[in-house]
Parts: sequence; C-alpha cells; structure tokens
Amino acid sequence: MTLTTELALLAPEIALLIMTSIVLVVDSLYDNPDRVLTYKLSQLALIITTGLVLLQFPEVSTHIMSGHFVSDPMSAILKIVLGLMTLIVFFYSYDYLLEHELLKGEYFILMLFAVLGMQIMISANSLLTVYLGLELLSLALYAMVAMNRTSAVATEAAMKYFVLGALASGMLLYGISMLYGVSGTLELPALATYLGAQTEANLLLVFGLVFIVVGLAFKLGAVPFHMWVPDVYQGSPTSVTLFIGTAPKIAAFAMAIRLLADGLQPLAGDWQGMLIVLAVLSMAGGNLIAISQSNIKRMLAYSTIAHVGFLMLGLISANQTGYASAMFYVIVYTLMSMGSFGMVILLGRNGHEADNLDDFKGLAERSPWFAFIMLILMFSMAGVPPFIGFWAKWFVIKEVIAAGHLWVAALAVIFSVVGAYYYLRIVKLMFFDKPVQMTAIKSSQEMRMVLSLNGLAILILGFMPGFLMTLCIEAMGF
Amino acid sequence: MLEHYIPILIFIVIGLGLGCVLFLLGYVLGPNRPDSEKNSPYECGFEAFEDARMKFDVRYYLIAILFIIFDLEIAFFFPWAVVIREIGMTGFWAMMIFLGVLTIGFVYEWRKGALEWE
Amino acid sequence: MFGFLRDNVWSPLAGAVLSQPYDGYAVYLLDVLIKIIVVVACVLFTFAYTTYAERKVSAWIQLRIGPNRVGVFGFRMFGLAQPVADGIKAIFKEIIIPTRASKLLFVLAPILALGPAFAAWAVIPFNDVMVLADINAGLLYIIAMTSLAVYGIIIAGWASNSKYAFLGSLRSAAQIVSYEISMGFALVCVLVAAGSLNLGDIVNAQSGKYGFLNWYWLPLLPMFYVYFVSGLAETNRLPFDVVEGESEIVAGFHVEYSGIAFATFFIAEYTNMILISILTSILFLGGWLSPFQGIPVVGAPSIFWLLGKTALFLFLFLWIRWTFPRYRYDQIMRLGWKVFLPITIVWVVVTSVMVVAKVPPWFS
Amino acid sequence: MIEQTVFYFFAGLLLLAATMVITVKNPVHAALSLVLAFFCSAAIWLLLQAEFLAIVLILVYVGAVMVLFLFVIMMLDINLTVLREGFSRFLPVGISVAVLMAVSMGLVITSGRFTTGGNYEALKHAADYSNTRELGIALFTDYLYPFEIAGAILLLAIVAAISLTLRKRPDTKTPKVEKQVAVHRAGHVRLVRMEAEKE
Repeated sequence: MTLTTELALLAPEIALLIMTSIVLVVDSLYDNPDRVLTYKLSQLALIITTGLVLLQFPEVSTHIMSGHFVSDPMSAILKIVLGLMTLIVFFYSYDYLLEHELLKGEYFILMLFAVLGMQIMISANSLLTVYLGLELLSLALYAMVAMNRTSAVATEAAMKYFVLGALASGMLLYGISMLYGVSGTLELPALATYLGAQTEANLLLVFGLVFIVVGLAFKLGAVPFHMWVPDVYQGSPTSVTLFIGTAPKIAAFAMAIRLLADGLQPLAGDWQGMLIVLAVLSMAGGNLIAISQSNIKRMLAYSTIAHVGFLMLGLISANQTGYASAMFYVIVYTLMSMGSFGMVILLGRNGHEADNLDDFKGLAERSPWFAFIMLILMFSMAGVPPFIGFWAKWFVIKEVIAAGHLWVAALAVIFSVVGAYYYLRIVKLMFFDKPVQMTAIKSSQEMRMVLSLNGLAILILGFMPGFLMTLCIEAMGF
Repeated sequence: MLEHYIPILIFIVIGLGLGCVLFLLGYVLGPNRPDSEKNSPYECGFEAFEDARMKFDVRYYLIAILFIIFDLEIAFFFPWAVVIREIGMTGFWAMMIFLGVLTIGFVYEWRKGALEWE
Repeated sequence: MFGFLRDNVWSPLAGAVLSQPYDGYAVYLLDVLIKIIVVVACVLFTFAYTTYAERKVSAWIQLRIGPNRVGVFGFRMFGLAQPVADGIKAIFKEIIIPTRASKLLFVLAPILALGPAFAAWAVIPFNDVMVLADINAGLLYIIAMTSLAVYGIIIAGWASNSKYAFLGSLRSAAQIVSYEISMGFALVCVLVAAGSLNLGDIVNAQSGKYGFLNWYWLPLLPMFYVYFVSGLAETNRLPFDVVEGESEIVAGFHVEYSGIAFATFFIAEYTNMILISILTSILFLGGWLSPFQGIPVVGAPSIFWLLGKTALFLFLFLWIRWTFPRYRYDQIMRLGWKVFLPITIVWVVVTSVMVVAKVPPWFS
Repeated sequence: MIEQTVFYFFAGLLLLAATMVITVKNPVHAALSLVLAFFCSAAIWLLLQAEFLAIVLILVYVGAVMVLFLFVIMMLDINLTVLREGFSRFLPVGISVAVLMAVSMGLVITSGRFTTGGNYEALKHAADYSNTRELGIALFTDYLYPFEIAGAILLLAIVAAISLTLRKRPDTKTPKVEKQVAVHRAGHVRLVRMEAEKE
C-alpha cells in the first residue's frame, strides 16, 4: 500500500488535527469575548472530519501505518456517531458557557483534541495507539473538568478524576507491557494470533489481562472502579458533564472491543468471568445508589454506572452478535444521556444550575413540550417499551441468555425494574407536582430544536430498532 | 558498549567524592564557633520576619511545565538527527509535521501571554 | 598519550604492586582512575588560573593592576600564587550552617553542584584518541549532565531558609531551564549536521579541504552564537547573573554559604564555564583541527588547538562579564523564550534541509 | 560477573531509594530520593543496553520533571500535620488491604505456575552498536503514527497547562518593548529656547 492511499484513509484524523491547529491559532489571534469564530470553526472541524469518514466508508478492514491503524466498518460508524454527538454537545453547551461566564476558546479546542483522541482509539490496531489515544482523550478531559477554576467543587472533581484516571492509565500500561513482554508484539491481530497458538495457560498473560480489564473498568466507570464518576459528573460544569457522559463512552466501548475482541479474543474464557462480576456489580450498585440521590447530575452518574453494567452484558457472550448488541447499547445510551443532560442545561438559567430533582417539579405546567421530551428520555432510560432504551436492554439480555448465563439475565431484569423507579420518579415530579417557580424557559431556538430532535429520535428509533441493529451487525463484520 | 560506561561511573563517584572531601577538609580545618547572630539567616541586619519558604507565583510552574514539554521534544529530535540521512523524505517530513504541531503550540503560548514576564 | 602511559607505566607498576596480570581489572581500573585524576587535576588547575585571569582581565579592563603580591619565598611572579592562597584561605574558614537551615540538604547542595559539573568531563575528547569514555551517546550525556546543574542551586536556595537565597534560586532555576531549551536545540543542529552523538565523530565530521570554513560555525552561525550566549546564561555569568544580583538579592542562592562550601559553588561555576568553552570549540570550531590546514607543523590537528580555542572562549567569558551591564529579569526571560527559541527552531529546519539537500561543502 | 554486581548494587539502591520516597518525613527529601531512584533505574536500563533511553530518563525525568516537582513541593508549604491526621484513622483498612495483597501475591508466586516461560538474557551488542540510531530508525519508519500522536499530545499538554495556570492579572505592569523601541525623539522631546534668567 502506498503512502498516498494510507494518508487518504487517515484523512479524518489529519483533517481534524489541522483544523484543531487552525482553531487554536485563530482563537489566540482574535480575542473577542463571544468566541463565535472559535465556536463556528470547531463545528466546521467536526463536520469536515465526519464528512471525510462518510466519503470513504470502508467495506473491508484495512490495516495501515505499519499496523497501528485500522479502518473498518465499525470504526467508521463509531466515528460518525462520535462526530454527531460532539456536534450536539457543541449546540447544547455554547449558551450555557456564555451564561455561566465559562466561555473560553480552550473549551472547544480541548473538546476537539478529545475527539481526536477518541478517533485514534476507535481506529487503534495496536496496544500503543490504544494507549496514546486514551491519553489524548483523558488529558483533554482532565483539563476540561478543571476549567472552572473559581469553583472548589470542580477543582476537587478534576483532582479526583486526574489521580484515579492516571492510576487507571498506569494499570492499563502495566497490563500492556506484560502482554508485550510475553508476546513480543504490539499489534492487536498479531497478539491474537500469538495467543491462539498458545497451548498452555501462561500466568503472566492472565496477569496482564487482569490489569487491562481493570484499566478498562476504570475508564468505563464500572463498579468497583466507579468512585470518580459521581464526583466528576456533579463537580464539572454541566456542559462538560454532558460531554464526559456521552462521547467518551463510545470510545471506551471501542477500546473494549479493540482490546478484548481484536486482541485478546483467545483469552475470552478468562475475561468473560471478570466482566460478569463487573457487570452485575455495576447494575446493582448503580441502580441502588441512584435511588437515594437528590442531585440529578449525581443520579445520572449512577445511572451511567448501571448502564455500563448493561453494556458489559453485551460483551460477555464474546461473539459478533454480542458485540453488535453492546454497540447498539452504547449508541442508544449516548443519545439518551445526551438528551437528559441537555434538559438539565435547558432548565438552568442566569447562572443558576438546575441540577436538583426539585427543579423538575411541575415542568409539565411550565413547558408541556419539554416535559414530554423528558418523559420520552426517562421512559427510554428505564427501558419501557417501545422506546429505544427497551430494545437496547432487550438485545443485550437476549445475548446473555444465548450465552447461557441465565442468572445474569435474571439479575439484569430485576435491576432494570429497580432502576425504573428513579427514572419514573422524575416523570412523577414533572407531571404531578406543583412547580417551585414559574419562570418561562428561555433558550436559543437552536438549542430547542436540537433537543427536540434528540428526544424525537429516541421515540422514532424505538419503532424501528432493526435499522440501527442491522448497522451494528454489519459493523461487526457480517 | 557497557565497558565505555565504567569510566563514567567512576568519574561521577569521584566528582561527588571531591565535593565531600572539600567539605570535610573545611569542616576539619576550619574553626567552628557558632553564635546565634552569626547563624541567623541574612536579612540586611534585620531579624528574620517569617519563614523564608513562601508560596510563589504560578508563572514559575508554567515555565517549568513548558520546559518539560520542550525538553521532551528535544529528546525526540536526538534519534531523528542521528538517522536523518537514512530515513529518507518520509522521516524528514514526519519530523517537520511534528515540529509544525509544536510550533503551533509555541504560537499559542506566545499569543496567550504565557511567555510574558511581568 | 594515555595509551602509552598505560602500556609502559601503569601496567608494570600495577603488576609490581598488586602482583596481578597486566591486563586484569585492577590494572584497567587503576588506569581509568589515574586518567580521571589527571583530567580532574587539569580542570582544577584551569579553574584556579581562570579566577586569577578573571581578576587580571578585570583589572586590565578597568585600568587597574590586579593581584600582584602573593608569591612564593619572596618571589612575587605577578601574583601567580594568588589562587593557591585563596584556596588555603577558603579551607581554613568556618563553614557556617544557619540555625534554621535544613542541615543535610545545606551540605548536600554544593556537592550536587560540583558532581555533575565534573561528571560531564568524562566524555570530552582531547584529540582523536585521547578520550576517557568514548560513548556513542556523548552529546546526549553532556546535555543530561548539564541539566542537573540546577539541582545544586535549587536545593541550596531552599535549604538555607533565607529569603534572598530562595529568591535567587527560584530565578536561577527558571533562567537555567529556559536557556537549556535553546541550548538543546542548538545541540540538535550540530547533531543533524554531524549525524552522530559521539563528540569525536562530530569533530571529525568538521574536517574537510577548506580548513576552518568546513567547521560548523559557518553553516550554524546563529546556533554558534545562541549556544555560547545560552552558555553564559546557564553558568549564571554576567550579563545574566540576576541569580546573584549583589545589588538586590545580595548573593542569591549562596548568600548563606561560607568558606569551602562557598568555594565549592565557585568551582562548579567555573568548571561549567570551562566545559561550555571546550564544548563550543569542539562543536563549532572543529575541536583539535587546525585552521591552517595543509601547512606543515601548524596544519596538523593537535590538542593545543583545542586548548587554544578553549582559552579564547574563556577569555570571551571574562571580557563579556566586565563589559556588559546586567539584564533585567524579564529581559532575560524574553531573550530566552521569544528570541532564542524561535531562532533555534527555525535553524533546526534550515540545517536539516541543508543536510537533506546535501549542501556542499559541509554536507555533501 | 561484574555486570551482576553492578546490577545488584543499583537494584538494591533503587529499592532503598523507592522505599525512602514513601517513608521519609520531609517531602523534599522524598523528592530527592525519587531522583536517586531514577538514577538507579537509568543505570539498570544501561545494563540492558538501552543507552539512549537511560540517558533520556535522566535528561527528562531528573533534569525536567523532578525540577517541577521540587518547585511545587518547595513552594507550597505543605502542612505535614494535616496530612498525617488521617493516617491512624485509615491504618486498619490500610493494613488489612496490605495483608490481603501480600497473601494473594504469595499464593500466586508459590503456586508454581508463575513462570515467564524461560530465562531471558539481555542482548549483547557490538561496541559500535548505536542504540540511538536503531531507535531512530524504528521510530521514523514503523512507529511514525504513534510518533505523530505523541506530537498531538504534547500540543494538548501546552494548551491544557496554559489554560489551567495562566491568569490574566490586570494590576501588573509589563514594559511594552515594541513601544519602547518605537519611541521617536519628535514625540517626546521639545526643544525650547529660553532666555537666561537674570536676578
């Protein structure tokens, strides 16, 4: 393969890096308080990179750059979803940042870097690129959480996130070095080939695997490695929470697939057990603790932990349909999470954060339309048919049953019923309680439209889950 | 290769040793007559007001951080400089891109006033 | 010369003393040890007479006489025994350790300043064969060792627990690290030009039929300048000596040091100065190569050329010190970050383009 | 033989230094122990013939990163008593975790399955082998893509560091060099003809 074709496949990443550099320079040259130019250029950067992915949608899997980069249908789909999600984040956060006096060009620049890191992770074909992409993402996220320097809560959250995140990266790196030490290769397919040829169990490999799974669990926020999630979700500015709660989940899923499926598939027998424990603990812990929360950002954080548990159910079966169901889950989850945090941003105004459950009281009276959107979101999160969230849960549980772990499936059903309680409580607050304040919701036309579309997408997709599922199954190489 | 490093090891030991020996010489041969005035920190004749270790401008940290980043960059340059004649145009351009990316960082620093010393 | 000594002097000597075979470890170690002592002694000697030269040159510039009294047995000899007297005085002075200082670190600081200053000399080649440790990564080793110089200063400033010392060490640390970057890039340019990290190879790469025009000072002229000026800043010499700044922070990081402890810092500073001078000669002025190539006797490469060039740069150090006023601190930082750094980055590109394009006569 | 001796010397010193990092009371001493630990690791890397990486370890970690560490430690008066408060409270938990880990490690190591699959020996290279050269060739051919990502990470580090530490302080005065240089006589000096004053 010639360098030119290799570069063509790398075009989305290259374009994003170039655009980010341009935004960086432009932002530092034109010092206007509104940052409109930075904002628009950043959006343009995302559109260009997503467009470039679409332009050359791959049919087959190609390994380039000496085997460090892979271009396959899964990477393309995830990158497109990633680009769209980040674009929505941009729409939701601009007004919020402006109102809370947090608007800085760096916010968008860091986000673009995070996207670049995630793209690299999604297309990673070697242990090294997985790690480098992850670092690019994490570094940007730490800085974003800490951006509000006047807030002690945000600083504390950033500190926790950084220390635990660095620990997780260290674990991952330690695991990677063990695998590399034993196999002598960094390339994931080569690693799988090496592992497949092994007849005897090598304890050092399993050791490495444990570290890798721990690192992954940290990054995904699965119990018992979830400690950072609630604090970071609550402590960061909501627009940052919005970002952390959505796009990185896609990247974390991609990382899990790359590492566990592409690289460590022959060790599936070992990691399945670990994932079962993590999944069950996450579903239990997330759903049970979420019930007692009064802060909606914190509640959504525990809900994330629970959803990560469900996401892992899809991986447990260790086959292509299982992975496809997990992919379906992660896409659906990010869409729902996006809408929920979008609602939190929408309700907050004049520098006030609407992050208490009480802020949702009587929303139906204040704005019936957005109460309806929130209803869709909450029903979908809870897994009420026919919303898309139901199908996501349905597919993963089906996979678990197919893999023969009936009791896990039973636990999953029980915990989703438990989880339904706190989602439906919000619905109750909105429709049956008196509002604390009657001020009208004011926000830009743009924001209203995108948020409505977001909610409606969940409703519509719920009626046609087959479309998205087909896409996921294709992505997994059928 | 390792045999070349034995003299270096010895040299480092001797360099540190020389410092110790000088100090010991001074300690043994010099007088030792402490008194409280002589041993108090110098502050233009005043009594010392407070502990000298104080919080300091964050700018110093920033300089140190930027130094680490550029130092790393230099560390990447070393192997490149050694093999520049062998890696061909791809290697050359790879480093130019790397340098370009870092130069953008430098422009950003400059424009943001991180290099300003007030 | 070293080889000759080893074969004809040390080996038989060691064989006689230790009753071991000639080429055993003991002989090897003894050989290395003696070489090191020779190098250290030479550096110390140069240090001593640089301090003397400093005073003489300053006197000359300011139309004074300078030290001319101290002599041996009544022979004054232009005060040539002055450094010896200084050294003896330093040793017999009291080492004052302030009450509130961190004792261990206070004592450790001068040693940490001296150690790396000497350690860097391990890889310096004096001519084609006279080199103690002929390692492949020589230049890298040098830059690593010079980057350690900052420790002695920071620790001294902090351990003294005195405001002036603390301020001085802070300024110094920030200044040293700032100039280390431009220095590093200047070295990268030399490296790109020579294609080797080995100092001997770098000198040999500068030989060519055009004599001194082949040396790297010409194609790397801006780097030559940047390197030497950064060297001034790294060693805290005027015009960059805000670290000491006697008119504002009295003596900076070593305000609390006395006697031999102070002298140790002094030795470290001068050793670094000599090191910078010899490195500038090696990297940019062709080391031991002769400028008069092709002419018999004077045209031959020799250690004396290297020493002569080093002496030239040492003189430059002194000349600059007694000629220029001190920079303000913000000016120092601006020069380092906003002038030198961009220049060096541009010149790295220029040099590498010249190398890739094989520009004659240096890179063909 | 001599290699083994050197290895055990530095490995022992490394362990000692690393233990000191977490046990000594004075944070500056701890940081300096860490410096010593880096030195020992560099020496061990050298023994593994990784010349370039060993020296870069000293250059980057000792020469740059630890300087920043020292800056931070020296300039933030860390109040040790506050830090120590939680110590006794969390001691039981800490000890139980430590015991648990020690037991599990012991079980793993004594299980007899813990082998690395053979004895490995460091490669021996010829005297003219240049580690830097080999690394350069690998880095700029096979590892081009990770190398460029590293560049992006460094750029991000610059952006993050500046956006987190730089504050605009309106009360400070900076000399504007451009203005100083652009000063022209005409705007600043006025020649006035005056009659000599007489009493």
